[in-house]
Amino acid sequence: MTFLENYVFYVGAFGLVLIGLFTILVKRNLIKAIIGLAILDTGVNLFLISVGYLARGTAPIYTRAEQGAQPMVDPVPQALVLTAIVIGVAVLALALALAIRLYRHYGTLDLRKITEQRW
Amino acid sequence: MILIVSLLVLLMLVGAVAACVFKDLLSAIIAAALVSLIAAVLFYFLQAPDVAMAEAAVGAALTTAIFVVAIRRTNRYEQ
Amino acid sequence: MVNPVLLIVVPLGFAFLIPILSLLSKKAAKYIPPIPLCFNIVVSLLLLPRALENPVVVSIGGWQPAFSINLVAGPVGILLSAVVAFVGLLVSIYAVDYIREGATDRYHMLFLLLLTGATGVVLTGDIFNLFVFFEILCISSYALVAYAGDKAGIESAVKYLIQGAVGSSLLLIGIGLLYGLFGTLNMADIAKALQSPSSLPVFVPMALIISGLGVEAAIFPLNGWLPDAHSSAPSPVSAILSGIAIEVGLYAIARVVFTIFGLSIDSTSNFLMFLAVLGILTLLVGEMCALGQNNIKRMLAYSSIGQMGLILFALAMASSYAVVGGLFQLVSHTLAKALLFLTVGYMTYRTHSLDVSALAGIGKRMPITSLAFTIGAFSLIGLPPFAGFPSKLLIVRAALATKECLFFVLIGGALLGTVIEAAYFFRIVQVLYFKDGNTNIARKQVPAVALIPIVIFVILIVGIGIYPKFITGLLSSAAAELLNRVDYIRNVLG
Amino acid sequence: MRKIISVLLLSIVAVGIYLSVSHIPFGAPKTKVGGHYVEQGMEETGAANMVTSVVVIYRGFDTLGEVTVLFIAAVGLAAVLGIAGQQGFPREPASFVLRNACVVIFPLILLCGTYIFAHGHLTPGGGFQGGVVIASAFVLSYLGGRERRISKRLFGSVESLAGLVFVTTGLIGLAVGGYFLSRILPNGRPYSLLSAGIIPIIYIAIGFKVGSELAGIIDNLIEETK
Repeated sequence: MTFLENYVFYVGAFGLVLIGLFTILVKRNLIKAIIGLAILDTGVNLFLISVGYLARGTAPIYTRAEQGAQPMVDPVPQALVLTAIVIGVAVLALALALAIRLYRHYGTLDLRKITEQRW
Repeated sequence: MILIVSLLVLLMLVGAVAACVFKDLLSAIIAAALVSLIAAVLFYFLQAPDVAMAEAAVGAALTTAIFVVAIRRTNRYEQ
Repeated sequence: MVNPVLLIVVPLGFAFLIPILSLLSKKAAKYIPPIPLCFNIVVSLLLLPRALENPVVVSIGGWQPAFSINLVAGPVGILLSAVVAFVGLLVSIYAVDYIREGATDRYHMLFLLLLTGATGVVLTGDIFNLFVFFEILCISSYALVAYAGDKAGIESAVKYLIQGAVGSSLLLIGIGLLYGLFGTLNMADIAKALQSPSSLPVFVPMALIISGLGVEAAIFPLNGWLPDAHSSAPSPVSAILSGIAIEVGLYAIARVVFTIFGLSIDSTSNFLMFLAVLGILTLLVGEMCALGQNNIKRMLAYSSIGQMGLILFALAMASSYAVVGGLFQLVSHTLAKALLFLTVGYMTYRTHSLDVSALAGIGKRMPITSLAFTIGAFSLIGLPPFAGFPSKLLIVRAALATKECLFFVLIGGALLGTVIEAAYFFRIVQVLYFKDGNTNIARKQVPAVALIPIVIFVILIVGIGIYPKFITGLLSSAAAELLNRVDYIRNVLG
Repeated sequence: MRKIISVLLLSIVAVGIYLSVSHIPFGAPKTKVGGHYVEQGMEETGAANMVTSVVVIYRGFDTLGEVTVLFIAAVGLAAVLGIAGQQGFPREPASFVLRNACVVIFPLILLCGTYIFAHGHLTPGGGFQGGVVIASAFVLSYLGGRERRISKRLFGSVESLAGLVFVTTGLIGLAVGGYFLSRILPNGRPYSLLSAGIIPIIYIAIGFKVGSELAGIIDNLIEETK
């Protein structure tokens, strides 16, 4: 049980990271690879937030009511993740635009069939 | 509490695997949206309401919308 | 009251201004980028005397360094930001005439933002801020590669984007691990808290960060995107990508390795040895592939990979002598490769083909451009009166001075690479001058706006080659700053 | 073959990460900077939401960079898709019910988005979240009134002006306080709407910028869906 308590968020986060990376490495369809990218981003964000968590902490927002002796979780990773989410959606939008354009040129999204450029 | 979280994490990972294996891209996108949505709930459990809000709005809604637009302009099925 | 933050913020402001200005006039956009870049050169020169004495450290928002983002404008930062602004200025002047198709204002915005990102990476003293500026640099390069919208451009942009995005995610995981271990994001603060770089929990984030940055810096197994992207982008973009973007990636690796993790050749040489071997491997792979190419831009792109390997090798030797050589090579490669891409841009524009054989006889038709190309190529090979000679000489001497068997072997590999480089560049020069080709190419020079930057690059390459002391002073203080971790921590944290 | 290599590679990554992560105990207090922000942040910035004060004040430069990334994506997307920047062509209208429902809901969602970014320093939420909500209102308006298009000129101008407001605020801080983005306005009374110095200004700028950029991105993607 303690293992679960200590690691469940890390397992979730890195599970997503690994599944995302696997999708990007193995799938040959471009949209699939971009979905993998989205999953990878989510995993990284979940990891960053888990790093900042404090056991029995509260959200880092002061309210008029007295806080009591409760500590607050670290606000820095949350700020970083807000930045990372927006960067992620920016990359995703650009990637999908490229996919649409690629489809217009080649009529397929299968990366194996798109081999104009070679080593 | 910990059991609920573990269950959610499990569901999220299943969703991610589903997003990886589905041949129908529309289903894969919905599975990816599910992953984002559960991640938003997990952010809330981790005392990060700001991030939960952003993830729910961006990951679950906006990203899904752009994906759907993109597959509508390309191809729905993975060959 | 000159503040390094102006170097980043002013180009950014101008980039935001372009959409409004282009509502007034469609033509205005192309004259905008040179203005902030000129400004950047002036600011860099004004900051230089202060930076040489002591790095200028400014924080954003006015808190103590560890509690807010800070910029560190030391000799390295100023040197590289000046190089970025200078090369950017010349390329943007060239682009005024070259870029004509499509929505040109978007091209100029992205171009300016790419340079802003590069300047930010060079100046920042905060690891997450480095990630953000790195993303600015990368995302604008993805968009610029695809800018022309042709088949090859889109395809290479897709490859570049996927690999680059995976690299950035790895970088972000590394940053997250570092934050978890040390509770801070300021590079100096992490460096202060980090005692032994070889222990395993620290090694993992280091490996992740280096492989993340290595994608952009085109280190050997991670460089599959580079030849496609650099060869199918429009020529001014190739010049900037080859001349600035990958160098900035390499600088970021050096900063992370030397400053944050404090690797030095005596304590934990294993990893640096590994990087040195990787560098030579990159060099040999790049040069071998370049030799077999018939597409001239692709050949230049592979040659960039080779040069990056050489610089990585020099930096990995980690002696002050070698790092001076590496930085010198970085500067001379930037000048030469930007020059080569700019000249090739107009040559291929005239011949309508990227094939080497199509260039036959161009030497008589476009004498100045061909001469400039030849000078750039000779500089890259490392022939005496040009800038590439003193830099390669420094690297060779530094390798011999280490008295390590491994480095002797590796420098042999580097010399072999140079021989291969000479082989393919001489082949092109021979095609240019001594082959009769298609005579229906108009006997027309490049337009004056494009000729000015080309001539300035030539003057600089020859000038530095004849009188290397012109920049070696600055380079040696830059190398000292890069290697001296204790001073960096003291300067930032006070 | 490809799968086997990938699995091997990923297992190496997984083991490495496990070794490092096991030194980062979950839920233990471990941060240096974060603690300082939590203790001093309220006094120093006047914002009740610490995430906001970190995003806008302590790490405001990151935020400027992030807004720039989104700007690049919007510009790059238009460049990649080769969109000329004129008004799009009209398309077939949606059904009566959908159309009128959207007309009613559209301003409400805009209001909600505005609330979120105006109260960013007091409650969860802020410029990005509010901006995304505003953008989602435009997604809805595409569903409802398909013939309606946003004016690209107007949105482009809003985007640039919001970016310029951010940069100018920072530069005024540099001129007055000696640091980029230094606090040029008083912190004010805690927990009130007009407090926390420059945070509301910057968050409003970010809200408009993110909203117009994301709406522009969606507009460009939907264009010519024939």
